Amino acid sequence: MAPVDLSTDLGGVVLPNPVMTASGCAANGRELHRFVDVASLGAFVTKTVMSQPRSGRPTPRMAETPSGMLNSIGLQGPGIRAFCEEDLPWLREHGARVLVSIAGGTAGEFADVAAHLAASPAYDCVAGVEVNISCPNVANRGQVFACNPEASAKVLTLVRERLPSGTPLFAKLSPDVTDIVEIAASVLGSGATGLTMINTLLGVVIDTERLRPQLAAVTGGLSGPAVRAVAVRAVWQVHAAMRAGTLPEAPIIGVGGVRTGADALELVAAGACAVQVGTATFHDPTAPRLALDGLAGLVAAHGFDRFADVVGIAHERT
Amino acid sequence: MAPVDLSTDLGGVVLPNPVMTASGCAANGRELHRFVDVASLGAFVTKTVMSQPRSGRPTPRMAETPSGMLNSIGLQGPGIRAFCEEDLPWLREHGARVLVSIAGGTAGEFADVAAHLAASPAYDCVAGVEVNISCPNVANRGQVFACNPEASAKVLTLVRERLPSGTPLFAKLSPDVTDIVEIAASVLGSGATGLTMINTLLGVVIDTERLRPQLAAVTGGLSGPAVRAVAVRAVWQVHAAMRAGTLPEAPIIGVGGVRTGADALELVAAGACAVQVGTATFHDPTAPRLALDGLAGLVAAHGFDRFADVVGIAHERT
Amino acid sequence: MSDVAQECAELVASRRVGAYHHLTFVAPGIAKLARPGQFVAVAVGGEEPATLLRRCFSLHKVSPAGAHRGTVDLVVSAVGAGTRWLTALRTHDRTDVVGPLGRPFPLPKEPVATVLVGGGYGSAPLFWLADTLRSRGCRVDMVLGAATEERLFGAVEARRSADSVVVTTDDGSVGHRGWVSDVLPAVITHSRAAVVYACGPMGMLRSVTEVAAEHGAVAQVAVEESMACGVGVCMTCVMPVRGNDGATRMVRSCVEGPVFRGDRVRWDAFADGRCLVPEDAVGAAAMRAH
Amino acid sequence: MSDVAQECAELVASRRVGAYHHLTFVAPGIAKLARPGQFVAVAVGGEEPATLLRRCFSLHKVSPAGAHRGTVDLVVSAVGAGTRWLTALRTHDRTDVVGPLGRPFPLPKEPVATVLVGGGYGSAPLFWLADTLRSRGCRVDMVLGAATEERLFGAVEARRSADSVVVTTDDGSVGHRGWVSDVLPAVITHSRAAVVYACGPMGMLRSVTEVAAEHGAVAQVAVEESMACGVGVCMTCVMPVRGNDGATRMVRSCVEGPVFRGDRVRWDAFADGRCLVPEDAVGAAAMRAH
Ligand SMILES: Cc1cc2nc3c(=O)[nH]c(=O)nc-3n(C[C@H](O)[C@H](O)[C@H](O)COP(=O)(O)OP(=O)(O)OC[C@H]3O[C@@H](n4cnc5c(N)ncnc54)[C@H](O)[C@@H]3O)c2cc1C
Ligand SMILES: Cc1cc2nc3c(=O)[nH]c(=O)nc-3n(C[C@H](O)[C@H](O)[C@H](O)COP(=O)(O)OP(=O)(O)OC[C@H]3O[C@@H](n4cnc5c(N)ncnc54)[C@H](O)[C@@H]3O)c2cc1C
Ligand SMILES: Cc1cc2nc3c(=O)[nH]c(=O)nc-3n(C[C@H](O)[C@H](O)[C@H](O)COP(=O)(O)O)c2cc1C
Ligand SMILES: Cc1cc2nc3c(=O)[nH]c(=O)nc-3n(C[C@H](O)[C@H](O)[C@H](O)COP(=O)(O)O)c2cc1C
Ligand code: FES
Ligand code: FES
Repeated sequence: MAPVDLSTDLGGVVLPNPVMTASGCAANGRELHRFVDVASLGAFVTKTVMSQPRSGRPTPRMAETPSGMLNSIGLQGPGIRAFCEEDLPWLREHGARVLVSIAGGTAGEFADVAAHLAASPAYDCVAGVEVNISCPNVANRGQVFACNPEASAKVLTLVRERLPSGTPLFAKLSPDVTDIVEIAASVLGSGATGLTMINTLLGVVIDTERLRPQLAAVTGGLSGPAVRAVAVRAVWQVHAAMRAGTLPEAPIIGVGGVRTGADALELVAAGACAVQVGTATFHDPTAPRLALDGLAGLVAAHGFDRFADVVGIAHERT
Repeated sequence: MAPVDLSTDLGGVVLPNPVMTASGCAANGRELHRFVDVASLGAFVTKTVMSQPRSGRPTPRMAETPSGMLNSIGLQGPGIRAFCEEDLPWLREHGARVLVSIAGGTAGEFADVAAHLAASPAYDCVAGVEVNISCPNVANRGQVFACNPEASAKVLTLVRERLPSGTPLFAKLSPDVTDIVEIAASVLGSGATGLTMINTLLGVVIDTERLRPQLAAVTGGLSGPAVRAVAVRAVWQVHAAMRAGTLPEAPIIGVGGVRTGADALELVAAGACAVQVGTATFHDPTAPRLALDGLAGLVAAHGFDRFADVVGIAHERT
Repeated sequence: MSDVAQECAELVASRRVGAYHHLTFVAPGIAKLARPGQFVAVAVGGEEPATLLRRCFSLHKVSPAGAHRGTVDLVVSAVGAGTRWLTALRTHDRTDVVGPLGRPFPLPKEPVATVLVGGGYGSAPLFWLADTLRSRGCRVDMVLGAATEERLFGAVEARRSADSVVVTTDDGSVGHRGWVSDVLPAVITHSRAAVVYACGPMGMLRSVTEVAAEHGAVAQVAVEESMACGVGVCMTCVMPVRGNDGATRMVRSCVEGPVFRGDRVRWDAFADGRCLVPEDAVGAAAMRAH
Repeated sequence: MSDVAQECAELVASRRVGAYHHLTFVAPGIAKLARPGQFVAVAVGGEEPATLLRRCFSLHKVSPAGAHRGTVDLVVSAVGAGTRWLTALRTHDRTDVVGPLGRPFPLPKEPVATVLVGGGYGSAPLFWLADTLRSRGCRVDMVLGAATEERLFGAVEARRSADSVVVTTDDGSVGHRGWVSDVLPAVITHSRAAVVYACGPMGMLRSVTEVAAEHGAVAQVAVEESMACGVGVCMTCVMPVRGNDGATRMVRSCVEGPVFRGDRVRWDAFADGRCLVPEDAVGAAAMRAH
């Protein structure tokens, strides 16, 4: 039996396999590389970077929840300059294809970060840019860019202008919206090559001993296997709209609750052409590798020889 | 030490304790009564009833998920006539205080069901009516009444007209909205006495052996401890808005992922004056009783002698 | 509240039998109340379970409390997370068990001849049923089928409990190669059975029902629908069954079953791992509205 | 990839010691690499865990593989779901362990006098440290404190490993009634210690740092921040620490710690179970913008 062709097309850029880290769940590579060769992944997704260095939020920043966790890191990071000087070159040297996650407090800041990134000498390792318009830990309130189609469109338009035209641009969406297809339509109409779904769900955990919120920041983002059914649903709805012709066809990167190969296959069968592994990496630092091996095994066991043939297949079998 | 005063005020009607079943998770009482005396609960919440008998959806109707489950029952039930003739009298005879959950495919059907209920000879056991505007299994698409402030308001207005003015009226909200406070404002301005939060989250699970959705109905509602942080967040946001004066003060019934007394206390500390136990009942049919005992024990252990003093307390300790 | 028990049951024996695990739990309250065909709902996953829903298993046999502690026996096929957890338990571990649940096999009032048909672990509840039937003077013939010898349960036990035993396997590794429905006509004809009891996969139950009807026998089948609660509160385990009034309703197999008269089940609604709501079922019209 | 190992480790011994459980796992890869002050991250909850995050524990001691299999020892206080699961494991059960993690206690280049201070199970890593220090010719005095005698760990072991041992308990159930910081000044003065090593609750580490500074000693403290991954990828375990350049950064205690120089830690930011970001910390300004 010939090995399965795992390659996947991210809207122009072809990756050798469809499994990635998830932004914020693998830092910027060095630490994970002790457990998983960053070059063996389809792509390495970096921690969302903003223009300036950020300290992140006070602690506690996390609470474990049943089959998941809540976090309020607050996009701690070195800022785009240091990122381009230290992190990106390191990833490049180690052979990673990099999906760089960027954010800003305003649409203009998003664009500045993109411009800085595009000017980086290490830019040739960038397989794409993921625009994080959905981080619940940036603003104090629950409302993020991705809750509003116009605000989302503006960010994408400005970022697109600052990047080389060949760079795939993914908008990372929040599930905390009434109609995710509406947001998808808006960003795909404003320069996004594709979509990453989903970011975390807004949540609160109460410390029942102190009778106060467990996170110092009060609210945080819920992730992990607990939310997988929501991620699969988001991918399902958007892919269904593409099949129905009400949304333009575009690559979807699925993320949310993936731990095993079977979990990854759920997102793929629902319509994702690539899958990110986030919280599961905290459970097992080799989780991205395990999910990749598991996914490859299942695709083969189902008798397919091209991964691409499985993408969205469940829509044909309802 | 005097025993804790567990009573809670549901907007006029006082219940002896704050723990209830959740709609659809305890049928209409007979089956649960083998394990938990229905009269021992603060209130018994009935399966959502509509005007006509309903067969519910095809099977499989459920999928287990990590620390939760997905269901697509589709509001199977006997219709309001049979409900008033058989179920409500049984609950009344067994001493239950009943929160009757109703729904309709149109705002008019909601009103008809309410009118029929109000005319029932057993109506004196009704502690309140819960208006299920948020069941993801009624419509084929994800959009339910509770996704739209105007549609929600219309339902509440019509139902209010058909019920005796003393009957507390709770609108059950969906977490699948961009701004739950907006929906809360709309229903509270249209005759709702209070809010029940949350109904299930829309989800999809893929059967990775058959590579198709596991539920015959494709989408279903996600519930269980997996979603508790979302429920606590919804209660938190709405109660915070009440404290801030941007929403009228009103009782909140918390529901979502409660299994233990500590889980219940999370919702209470976030602002709920009563708590429903749903999916956990499938794990253990005595779950509502265990949650009640656990909650009472914790309230006492924290040194309070009135349950009411713990409601929303976490907002004072951030 | 007296017809069901909930017990934190200690596992006192666990052994492999072919492809299955045979587990014995101490549960005197359940053992005392149970009758053949009933089942238990077992909590899996321990103290903080990610697997929240109960797993249901037919009672293989019960030993009511006497000199010894009352125990219940289950035969478990490890197929998913919950059954893997259960079969990995060690002696003295405990888990919560609720039962007995559901309706037992109805017993004939007269000492008629019966045939008991089991598929895979579906034979587990039949030996206890056979003993009960024979103690009432009924003739009992058994037909046991499975995919392979490994997945055949209780062929030896059957010889003790039944007047005759026929075995089939899909691969012919033991007994006749083929399905139970291939051999069933001859067995019914030979014994002149009035009732055929069956437990096993849906496809098998359907054929057993058809064969029984062709031979003028009543089929009593124990079904296995996916169940979330096992106690009648969730409505996940429904299937279309005709009532005495001829109307089809989506009934809960955990409380109105798991044993149904085969000719009452709307087999036409089952296909490809799903079960549709027949158009003529009570309440189906309202579903079409919204 | 050579400085850390991941092993599916078999539990070979589990015994109660006062309020704690002393666990021994077979993990030769970790045992070979580890040094005192490092820790391991242990998976809890089994195959389908509802408790997804790793639990971190100091290495109490390691026995590198020789004639015998290499083992690591942990001292675990069962406080929540994960530690309850871990302490309920039975011999021959296995779980996944990653380590050694974090930076070890820095060892003095000269054979100076040292004081080792442990609070509760915080003393667990100190005996191994003591042996290492003494093998380098350092004098080692120990101060062990706990709330109660039950929660005091290793007082007997301490007598073997240290030149002197002072014990305190909050309730006076054994040793001096009071805190380690009450007796620490006298111990430092007496031994003329140049380094004070400490492991225990944050409040204790802060006082140890202050006392050490007052006596001209350097404090090396092993902190315990809430950790989700233990390997540096999640950013949950941060705390404000001053760098060589004097600037305060929110650094990850799992990779830059768990051992820090006490005088580098911004104790002023800790209060009431939370840790704020100091206004002057690197990147704090950007947080105020949004
Ligand atoms: C009345 C009855 C009697 C049964 N008797 C036996 C028996 O004697 N021996 C035996 O090995 N098995 C029996 N089963 C099947 C057994 O319940 C399932 O194999 C088991 O629930 C699968 O659980 P899992 O965690 O291994 O699989 P998973 O796939 O992880 O289960 C996921 C969910 O689906 C449900 N589920 C999955 N398969 C089935 C199924 N076939 N039937 C019901 N629910 C299912 C589970 O309860 C759980 O809620 C019986 C089922 C029923 C309804
Ligand atoms: C470097 C380090 C060394 C440690 N050494 C020991 C030791 O030798 N012996 C011992 O008994 N304990 C030690 N701890 C504390 C131990 O990690 C926690 O007690 C344990 O994680 C609690 O898990 P739980 O499931 O019982 O509690 P839960 O409250 O259920 O834990 C929930 C989550 O919070 C995290 N968490 C909770 N408390 C702590 C804590 N105090 N520190 C870090 N994470 C926490 C858990 O890892 C988990 O992710 C150490 C912690 C760290 C960071
Ligand atoms: C600790 C933590 C930090 C995260 N940081 C980021 C981030 O910086 N940018 C981002 O786009 N998403 C971030 N996420 C969200 C994840 O990338 C992912 O979308 C989400 O966690 C769902 O996937 P999972 O269930 O596999 O974790 C973070 C998640 C966690 C748990
Ligand atoms: C099987 C099932 C059926 C349900 N049916 C209803 C229903 O009829 N009406 C309703 O308002 N909510 C229904 N719900 C939602 C629950 O009442 C509850 O809002 C939700 O499950 C979250 O709570 P939980 O996590 O405690 O289950 C149902 C939930 C489940 C799991
Ligand atoms: S399994 Fe819940 S009603 Fe039958
Ligand atoms: S615990 Fe994850 S970075 Fe330290």
